[in-house]
Amino acid sequence: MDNLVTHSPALIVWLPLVAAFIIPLISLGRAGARARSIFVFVIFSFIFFLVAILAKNVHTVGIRVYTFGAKLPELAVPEGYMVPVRIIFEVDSMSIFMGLTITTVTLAALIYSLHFMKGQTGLARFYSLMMLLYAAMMGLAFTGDMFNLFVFLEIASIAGAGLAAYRTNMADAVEGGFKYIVISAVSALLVLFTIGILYAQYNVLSIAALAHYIRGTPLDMLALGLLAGAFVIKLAGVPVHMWAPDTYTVAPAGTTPMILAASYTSMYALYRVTFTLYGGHINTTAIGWIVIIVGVLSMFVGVMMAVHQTDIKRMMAYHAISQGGYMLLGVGVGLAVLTNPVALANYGRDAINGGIFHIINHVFYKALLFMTAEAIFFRIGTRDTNKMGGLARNMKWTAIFYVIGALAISGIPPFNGFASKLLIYEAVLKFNPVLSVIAMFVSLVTLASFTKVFYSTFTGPQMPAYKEVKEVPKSMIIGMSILAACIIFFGLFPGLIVNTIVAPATNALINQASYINAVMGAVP
Amino acid sequence: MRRVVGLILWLVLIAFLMWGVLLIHPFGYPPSDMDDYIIENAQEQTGNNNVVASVVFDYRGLDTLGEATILFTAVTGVLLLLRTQKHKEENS
Amino acid sequence: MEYIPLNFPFLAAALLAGISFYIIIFKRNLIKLIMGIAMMSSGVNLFIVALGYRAGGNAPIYTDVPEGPMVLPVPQALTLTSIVINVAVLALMLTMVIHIYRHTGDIDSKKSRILKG
Amino acid sequence: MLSKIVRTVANQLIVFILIFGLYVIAHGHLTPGGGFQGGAVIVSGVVMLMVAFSSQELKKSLRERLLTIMESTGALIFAALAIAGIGTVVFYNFLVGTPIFGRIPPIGPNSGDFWTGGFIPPMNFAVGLKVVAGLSAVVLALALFARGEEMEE
Repeated sequence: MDNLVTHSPALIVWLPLVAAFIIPLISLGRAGARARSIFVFVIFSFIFFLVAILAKNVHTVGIRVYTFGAKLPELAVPEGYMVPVRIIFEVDSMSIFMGLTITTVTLAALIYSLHFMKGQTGLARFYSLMMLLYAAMMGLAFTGDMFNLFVFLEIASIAGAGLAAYRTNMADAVEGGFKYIVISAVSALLVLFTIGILYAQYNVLSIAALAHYIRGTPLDMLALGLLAGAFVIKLAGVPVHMWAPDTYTVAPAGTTPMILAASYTSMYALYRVTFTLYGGHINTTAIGWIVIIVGVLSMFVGVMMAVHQTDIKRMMAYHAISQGGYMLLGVGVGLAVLTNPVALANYGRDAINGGIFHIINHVFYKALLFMTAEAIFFRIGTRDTNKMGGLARNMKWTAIFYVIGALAISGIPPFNGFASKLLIYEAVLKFNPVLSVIAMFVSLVTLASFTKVFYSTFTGPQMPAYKEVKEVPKSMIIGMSILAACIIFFGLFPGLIVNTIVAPATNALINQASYINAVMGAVP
Repeated sequence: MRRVVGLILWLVLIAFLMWGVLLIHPFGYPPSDMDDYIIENAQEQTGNNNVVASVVFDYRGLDTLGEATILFTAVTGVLLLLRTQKHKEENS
Repeated sequence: MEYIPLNFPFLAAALLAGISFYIIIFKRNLIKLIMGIAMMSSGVNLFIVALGYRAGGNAPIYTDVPEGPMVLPVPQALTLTSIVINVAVLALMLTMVIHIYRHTGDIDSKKSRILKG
Repeated sequence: MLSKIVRTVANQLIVFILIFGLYVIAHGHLTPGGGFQGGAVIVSGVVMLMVAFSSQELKKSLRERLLTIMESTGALIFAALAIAGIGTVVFYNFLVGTPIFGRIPPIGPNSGDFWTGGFIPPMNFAVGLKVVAGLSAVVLALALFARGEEMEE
C-alpha cells in the first residue's frame, strides 16, 4: 500500500498508456468488444482508486515529488549537485484538483460512450485514443518539467484531433479536427521555442529550477509572452477562439467533454506559468490585466455569438468560450493583486478560488450539456434546434439533465455554477465594479439563450417525425447522472468543496516558494 | 484590412523574435551546468558510451515514452480516420 | 547585442520560424499550410540544436572520441524527440487533408470551409 | 508496378537496407543512431518496395493485423522496461551491473563494448519495432487510401 502511494504519480500516467497499447491487441480476438469494455473499466477503476489515494496523500503531506530514474523518488537533485537533471513529477494541490476533474469527466464519458458508440467502426482505436488523451491530460497536470509538458501537450492535441475527426463521413468533422490540430501544432511549436529560450539562459528544464532562477530579464519576458500566447490559443481565449466551436461541435459526445477538459489543462498550464514560474519575481499586475481583458472579451464575444446559433452543440461550444472567460477573469484579478498582500487577502484569494472552482463546475455542467445534445442527436440525427420540438415527452431524463445543466451554467442556485460565480462576482466587485456588472450581464444572456433553446427543443408541439423517439440507453443515462449528481452535490455544499479541494489549490498556486523548495530545497 | 493588420502583427512578432535571439549567449559558448553533470556522469550511471542515448532513454526516459506514445497516437489516429466504414452503413 | 556576429545561427533559425509563420497565417492552400508548419518545426529544431553547440566540441559519444570538449547532449535529445513528434503531427494532418479533399474536391481553405463563424 | 529491372534491384537492395537498419538500431548505445533512426531506415526500405511493386502487392505480406500486433508489442516492451525498475523508481536503469547489457565501460574515451548500456539497447529494439510497424502502417494506409482502396479492418 505504501509502495502504491509512493509510485502513484508515475502509475497514474503509465497505466492508461499501457491500457491504450493493449486495447488494439485485445480487440483482435474473438469477443473482442466485450473483453475490451471490461478491460477498460477494470483499468480505469484502478486508476480512479490511485487518483483518490494520491489526492488524500497530497492533502496530508503536501507537495509530492517523483523523480523518474533516480535512486529515490524524492531525490530531485542528484547528490552533491545544484540543479535537477532528471524529469520530475511535482504533484501539488492544484495538480490534484485538475486530476480529480479530468478523472471524473473521463469516467462519465467512458460510461456514456459504451452505448453511444455501439455498432460504430474502429472502436478499438477510438478507446485507445481516449485512454491516450486521458493519460496526456494527467501527465500535463502532474509534470514538473517544461519539455515534458510540451510532450504531453502534443499527445493531448493529436489524440484530441483524431477523436474530433472521428466521423470521417461528415466533411465538417474532418475540418473541425484539422483546425484543432493546426492550432495545436502552432501553439506547441511556440511553447517549444520558448523552452529553447529558457533553456539557453538557465540550462535547466525543470519548472521549479527555472522558477528559482528567473528574474525577469528581457528574454524572460519574451518567453512569458510567447508562452501565454500559446496557451491562450489552446484554451480558446477570444481573439484566437475560432477553432473551439468547430471542434467541439463535431466531436462525438463521449469525447467532447474530454477535449473541453484538455483545453482547461492548457489553462492550468497558463496558471502554472504565470503563478509558479514567474509569480514571485516580476510584477504581475500587467499580466493580470491582460488575462482579465482576454477573459472579459471571451465572456462577452462568446455569449453574443452563442445567442443566434441554431446548431445546439455549436451554441454550447460558444458558451464554453464565454464560461472560460469567467475563469480567466477570476484568476486574472488574483494575478493582478498578487504583489499586494492586503488586496490579496481581502479579495484576491476569493477571486482565484472562484476562478479555479469554476473550472471543475464548468467542466461538469458543460460535459452534461454536450452529452444531452448528443443524446438528442443520437435519437433524431440532427443538431438543428429549428427541426426539434416536443422532445421532453419522449426523452424525460435527457430533458431533466438539460435543465440541470442549463440552470447550473446560468448561475441559478442551488446548482454549482451559482457557487463559483458568486465567489467571482463578490471578489471582482471589490476590485472593479464594472467587470462584475459585465459578468452578471453575461450570465443573464446565458440564461436567456438556454431558455430559448429549451423551449424550441423540448417543449412545444410534438413533431410528427419524432413520435416514435425513445429515451436513450441506460449507460448514457448513467454517464449523465454521474455528472448531474456531482453538479447538485457541489451546489448544495459549496463550502465543503471550496475548503477541501479548491482553497488548497489556490494556496498551491500563490505559494511559489514551497513549489520551488520541494525540488531545490536541499540546494544551498 | 485584415491582411494589413496580420502583416503588422507578423512583423512585430518577427522583430521580437530577432531581438530575442540576439540576447542569447554567444553561439558556441553556452551555460552548461546540467549538461556538464550529464557528460561527466553518464558513463558511470548508465554504463553507456553514447551520452545522447543516455539522455534520451535514461535521464529523460519519460519524454521518450511520450514520444513513442505520440507515434502510437498518430498511427492510431491515421488508421482510425482511414478505416473502412462498410460495417457502419450496413447497420444504419 | 554584442554577440551579433556570433549569433547568426540563432538569427537564421528564428528567421526560418518567422517566415513559416507568414505562410501559416496568409496561405490558403492547405498543403502549403502543412509545409509552413513543417518549416516552422525545422526552424525551432535548428534553434534548439544550435543552443547546444560548444565551440570546437565533439559529438557527445565516448566511443573513440578525440580529445576536446563535448557539445551539450540535452538539446540533441530534445531535438530528436521533437522531430518524431512533428512527423506524427504531419502524418495526421495529411490524412485529414486527404479527407477534406475527398469531401469538397478542393484544398483551398477559403473554398473548402464548410463551417462558418 | 515498375519495370522488372527496378523490381529485381529493389528485391536485392532491401536486404542491405534491413541489415543497415538493424545495425543502426543495435549499436544505438555506442554510435550515433538508435531505435527511431534505424526504424526510419527500415521504413525507407518498405517505401522503396511500395514504389517498386505496388501498395496492393505489399498489403498481402504486411497485413494490418500484423502491423498492429508489432506496434503494440514494441510499445508494451518499452513500457515494461520502464516500469521494471519500480523496485526503486520508474525508469530506473535496473540492468546496469547485471549480466545482460550490464557491463560498465571504462570512463572516458574507449572503443566501445556491445554488452553495456543497461536497458538502453533493449529499449532501442522496442522503439525500432514500434517505429517500423507504425510508420509502415501509416505509409501503406495513406497510399492505399489515395488509390481508393482501404486496409482491411
